[in-house]
Amino acid sequence: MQLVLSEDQELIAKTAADFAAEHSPVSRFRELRDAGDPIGYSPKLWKEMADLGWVGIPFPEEYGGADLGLSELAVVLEALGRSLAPEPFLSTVLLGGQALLLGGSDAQKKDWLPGIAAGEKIVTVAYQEATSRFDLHAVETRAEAADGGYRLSGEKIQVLDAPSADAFLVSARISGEARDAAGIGLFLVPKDAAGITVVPQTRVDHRAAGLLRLDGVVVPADAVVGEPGEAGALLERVVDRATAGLCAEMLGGMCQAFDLTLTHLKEREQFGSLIGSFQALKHRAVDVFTELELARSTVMAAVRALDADAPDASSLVSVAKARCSDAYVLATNEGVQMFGGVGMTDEYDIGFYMKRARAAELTFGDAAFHRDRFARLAGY
Amino acid sequence: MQLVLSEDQELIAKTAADFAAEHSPVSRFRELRDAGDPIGYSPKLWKEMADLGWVGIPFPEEYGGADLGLSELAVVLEALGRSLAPEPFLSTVLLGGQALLLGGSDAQKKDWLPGIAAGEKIVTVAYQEATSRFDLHAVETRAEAADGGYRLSGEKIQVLDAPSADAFLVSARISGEARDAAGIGLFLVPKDAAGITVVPQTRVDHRAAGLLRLDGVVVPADAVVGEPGEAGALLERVVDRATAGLCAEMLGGMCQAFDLTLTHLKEREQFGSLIGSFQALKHRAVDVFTELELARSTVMAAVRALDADAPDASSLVSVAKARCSDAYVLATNEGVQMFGGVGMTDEYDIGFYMKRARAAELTFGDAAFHRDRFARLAGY
Amino acid sequence: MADLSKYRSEIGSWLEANCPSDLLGLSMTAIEGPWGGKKWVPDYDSQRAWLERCADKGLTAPTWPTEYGGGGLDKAEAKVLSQEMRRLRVPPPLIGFGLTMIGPTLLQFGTEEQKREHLPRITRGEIRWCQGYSEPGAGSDLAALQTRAVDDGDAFVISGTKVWTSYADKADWIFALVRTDPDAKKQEGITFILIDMDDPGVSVSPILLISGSSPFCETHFEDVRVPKSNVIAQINGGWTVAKALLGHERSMIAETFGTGAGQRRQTMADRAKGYVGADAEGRLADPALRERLAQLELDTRAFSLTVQRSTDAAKAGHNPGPESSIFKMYGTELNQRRQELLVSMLGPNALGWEGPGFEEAELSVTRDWLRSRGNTIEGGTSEVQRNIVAKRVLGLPD
Amino acid sequence: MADLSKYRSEIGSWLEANCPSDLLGLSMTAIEGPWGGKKWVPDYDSQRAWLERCADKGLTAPTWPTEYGGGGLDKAEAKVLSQEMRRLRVPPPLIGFGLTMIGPTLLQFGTEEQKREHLPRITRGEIRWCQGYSEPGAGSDLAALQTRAVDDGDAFVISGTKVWTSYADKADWIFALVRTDPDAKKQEGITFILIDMDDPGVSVSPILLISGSSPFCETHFEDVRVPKSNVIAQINGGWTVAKALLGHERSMIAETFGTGAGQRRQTMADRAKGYVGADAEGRLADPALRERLAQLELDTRAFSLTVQRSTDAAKAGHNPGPESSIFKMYGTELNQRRQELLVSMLGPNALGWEGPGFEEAELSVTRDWLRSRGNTIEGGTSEVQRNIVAKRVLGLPD
Repeated sequence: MQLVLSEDQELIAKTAADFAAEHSPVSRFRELRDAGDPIGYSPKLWKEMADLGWVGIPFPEEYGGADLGLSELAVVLEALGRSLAPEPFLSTVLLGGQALLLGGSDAQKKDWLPGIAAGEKIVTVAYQEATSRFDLHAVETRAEAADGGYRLSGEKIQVLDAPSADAFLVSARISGEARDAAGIGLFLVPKDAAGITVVPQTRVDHRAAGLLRLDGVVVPADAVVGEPGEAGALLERVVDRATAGLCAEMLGGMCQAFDLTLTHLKEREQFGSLIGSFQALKHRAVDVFTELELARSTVMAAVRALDADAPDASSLVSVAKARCSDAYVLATNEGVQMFGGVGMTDEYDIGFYMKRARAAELTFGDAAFHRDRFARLAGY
Repeated sequence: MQLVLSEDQELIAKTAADFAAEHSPVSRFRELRDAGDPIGYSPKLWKEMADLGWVGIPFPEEYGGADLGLSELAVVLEALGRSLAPEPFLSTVLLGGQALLLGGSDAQKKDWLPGIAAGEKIVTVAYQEATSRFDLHAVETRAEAADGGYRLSGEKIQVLDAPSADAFLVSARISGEARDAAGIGLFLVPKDAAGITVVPQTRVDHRAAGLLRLDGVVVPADAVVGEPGEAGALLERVVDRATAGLCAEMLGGMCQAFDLTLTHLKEREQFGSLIGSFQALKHRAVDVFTELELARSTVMAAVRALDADAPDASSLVSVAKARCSDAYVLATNEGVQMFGGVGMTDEYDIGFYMKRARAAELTFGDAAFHRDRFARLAGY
Repeated sequence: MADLSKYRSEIGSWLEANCPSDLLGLSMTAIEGPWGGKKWVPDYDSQRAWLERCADKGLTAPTWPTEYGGGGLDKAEAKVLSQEMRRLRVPPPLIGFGLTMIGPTLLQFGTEEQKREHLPRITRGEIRWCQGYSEPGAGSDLAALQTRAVDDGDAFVISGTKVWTSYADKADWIFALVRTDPDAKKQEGITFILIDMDDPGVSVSPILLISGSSPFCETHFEDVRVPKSNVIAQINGGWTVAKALLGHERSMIAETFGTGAGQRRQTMADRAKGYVGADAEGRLADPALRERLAQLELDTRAFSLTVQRSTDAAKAGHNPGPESSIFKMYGTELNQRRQELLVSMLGPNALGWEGPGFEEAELSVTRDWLRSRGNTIEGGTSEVQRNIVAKRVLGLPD
Repeated sequence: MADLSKYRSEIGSWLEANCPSDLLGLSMTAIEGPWGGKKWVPDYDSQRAWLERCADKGLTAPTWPTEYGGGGLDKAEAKVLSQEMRRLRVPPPLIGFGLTMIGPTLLQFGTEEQKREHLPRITRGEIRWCQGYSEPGAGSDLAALQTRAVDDGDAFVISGTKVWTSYADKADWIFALVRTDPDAKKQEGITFILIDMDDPGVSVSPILLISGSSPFCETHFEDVRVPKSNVIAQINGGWTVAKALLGHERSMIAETFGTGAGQRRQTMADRAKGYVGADAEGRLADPALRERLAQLELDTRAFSLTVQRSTDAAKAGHNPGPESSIFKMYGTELNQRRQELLVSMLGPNALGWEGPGFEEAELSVTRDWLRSRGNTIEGGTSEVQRNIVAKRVLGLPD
């Protein structure tokens, strides 16, 4: 595993940075938020990103993808994370797309992956419930056998990009108790299935999400992704990949928040001096910088380990998510504090990053959850 | 509960501070350490302290005591903790003396308390074993019924002031499993009992301690302190009191370590400026100061709650010990760092405080242990 | 002593007889309370009657002299009054910056005429006050203020902008610092002045915070003519007045966080169990969260014991100890940690901005967390606080 | 490529044929290793033979030119050599400041004569070197040094005291910074000079540390005559030499802590279980300790990945990235946390200073913890490191 960008990766990174600067400054995110549109991103820009090949990065060529890895996707996500671009990579490329790629039947892949890679279909995973916290196996939504297929009932919360999704991959319990790893199925449910209700939710970071209510939704047997009852393990694999991708996006966000703060420290005067000359602030800035450098290494290691199917990949994903969660929160807390009063106003961008940091921290497990998982994987 | 010193307490504090300055500067502790005497304190000075009435503070007048409380003892311990006076308050006044006072028969009290209060007898509690860590109920030393009395076998570690003790109060298991609260007895064993071996131990803080080996030591039935088998609860009460006393001593030590550091910050020049003018060091000094002020409040509250037999006394003891453990370590870590290279040399006193901080932290439970105990007492 | 117990029984009877029954037991925190002023819309009609009755008796400002609308009580009597109010669960008739900030300042620095003009209107809740100190670009460096006051005979003509003026959109008058001598050294040349916000040239725009609320405003002055008789103390002597007032503000903030802590404590553990469950022993199931909660509650306990120590020392007649210098800093940082822990406890349920899918109490956690980030900035940043403690308490060199 | 694999097989055979069998597999860390010098007493007799054989072949300093006793290898060959040594578990024949610090400095700054005099004796382990930089009272402010060197024709007469000279009591020569121009500005007027410690007027007294060991000394110079031919680079130009050398020292220290981390990892969890036990699931029974250990191991992992990232970038031909600036600071702070965690794991068993009642491994934990407190002071304090990163990497103003 080489922790250095290849020339190709450098090129992708540069293209993505240029694209973000031109088409997706933070002001665009602010406008989308102010507009209050539940879709929350620009389908047009999403299509452009797909045309640039980014949406298809981790999919095989036969489905219109570039057959590259998370290592390549990560540099795109980092660049977009810098300006809080809200396009649906997490929901569609990482969650929905990876679930279909890793667990889907040939027919399912043929039906959906080309549309995803082309930027034309949104497929998200509905895995979270009101009391599941970070436990992927805490599934109370029921899947009862019915007419050779299944009948699904329950409620999923904060389903990412639910308002724009063409289909949902819904985890539901076929058998077993509420927190058992076994007995969970993953079901492909098109958005127009009878008995589905999508209620848009407004989150603190203003990224699109929604409640998904399933009121006796009937799906055929071939709607199951992977083996029935064995989606527990599939979900873990998928969420590991999505977590690594989220970490790359977080890395971009925390670096941008730090850059904003550094600029402020070099421009803002107080008591006749630039505040960046105050030693206490300097040392704290160095501590933030240190955390960002460490975070970068862990993100690079996690995506490379996943690409290589390395045995310690899950452990490295936890290393990355624990660090990125803490580092992003630290960078934005320090950012707002060093900006002072104006950092508390909606007018300044630093607050967006603070909100995004917390939303990302609480997605796929916070730092404490991943420290515990890391220890468990290490046998203690 | 009034968190302010009474006039009498102010007077005791002043007397103790003056006495310590005159008779017990840190150089005395250094000399005792260099001499390598296993007794490790000055019996002559101990007698003087007794004559001043300090040793008898928490004992009733009928046993030669002053019938005052831990609140009064605390101000003496704080003053002596400032200069690391190694006299046996912890072992004899707090552990041994309190165990006899709270659990002893009239005969036991009459036999031992006057000698203790007069500074003539040393009685310590042997409660710790190789694998007991901080659990007072982790007792493997056995007490088997024999000849109407008991036969004791086992080994106790780091028995405070064991080399100078006239008697030991030994916890031993009469019945039950290794970590049961029930089934523990506390036995009064004179130092010359057959089958006893005392091996002096040298600890990092150079406070006197020793291994106590019991090889079939036979004691009569009236050697039991309190009810046989019910010493688990007695030990907890005694150790609560000893912990509060230790916290007072720690408070003195951390304040002195901070004063040494502050003086150094005001005198030492680097890069053409006093190092105390560097803002990063200033802010860290303020953080240490803050911890010391909070620690002082918790110590005052803990001793007053114990004196008043308040229902939340144990909880306040845990608040105080958790804080004092962390604060003393912080103050001395920062002290050595701010002293720089010379702080690492044996020649400077700050290192003594660093060692003492760690020894005190690991006596009667560290901060994590007391946080857990605090939570447990609060029902979560 | 005999007099005190007489006063206790008298005032107790009066409170019982006069407080409208629908107000009994209502908890009104400093934020939600009856601030008075021309624009005041009480939550309950009876609040207005209660205010009038108390004002008539001098109970809105119990220790102020009676000639200015106060109650003329001594400290001991005032303490009895507050004990009785607590005992009978009677809410305060009036709160606000008039009573806590500009009123005491006028008593200390005002002319007889100024006292007679403003104090009675404060005690009757007729005028609501706000504070005009900070400016855009000045931040922690208060003395760098730029709002100009140009001498024009019997008046000053004031131009400039104040930020972080709390509730300026609801206030009637503002007390402000303005620069009367642009050539003097920074802290000199500043004047403390009272401005009627109805005067031509005053305008107010609320500031939207990241938490979604707007407790603060920008207040603009465009050639506002203010008579010189509105200057408090000397022209160019405003810094002395401001410092006296600032010290007062910081201790108020510290008190708010210090005393607020105790009430929520039980709730935290129970709420945590609601979100992460309990183990077989009934303990909070997530041990990492449990330790974090224990650390927070332990620190909260240590902090309130320290506040108590300070109060007890004052009661015993000692001068304020060094411990009081850390209250603002530690209290606000503690509150931030409490809010962050609540967010961690709720997990994904703390991510709501609006319904549906989030309970009201959850949405409050999110907003309170965001709002709490300002605690270490407003009223003197934590950095400034540490500078002050390093210098004044620890005596460290500049 | 063909040449490399040829070199690999040749050197492999040579190592196998020549390394004394009783040395195979011996782990010799930088501290316990074969430092050479006149006072050297090897742990094994065969170490001396092994040193001689290697020195004859230029393997003690593989990349130095052959004319100075080096091996004349290029980087690729040197890497093959080190791989083969690791593979065959062959210990290093020689380590020390001669090879890592003064040798490279002489190669960069020395005259031809100086190189010929000193380098061969270094490669043969005949002379052990120590470093004389810090002085009592100078601390982090290295340039404030006071040791005087008075011009006396063809020599300087040196008087003063150096502190923190590592193992000066075991060294034969010292490279030192002395003040040759007392009137020049601080960093000017300093000269880098080599001194034979057998010269009259040199004396050494070890410093007892709080950990009980004495790795450092005070080295006193009393009118020591040192020929001017021992000056490296220019008179009054010593600061440039020193800075080049310091950078090198810091990266060495960082490497030591960075690479040491991995080896102990497994041991930490196992040791912890030994002291606090495991629960029914086999997990460390104390959840607070478990989380602390996880945080430490996670940070250790992140740190070694960062060291790897830096190395990989260098291998790929990139300039050193900003991440390398944090290695010394983070590595030493990480080591301190590791030592403190070990103390917490052991609990009361970590309180030993000497036996009886404490195991050897326990006593080491105590001493290592105390020793580790110096890590953030020596070789540039963490405070100085942060100042440097703030200025050079983040570009923050003075």
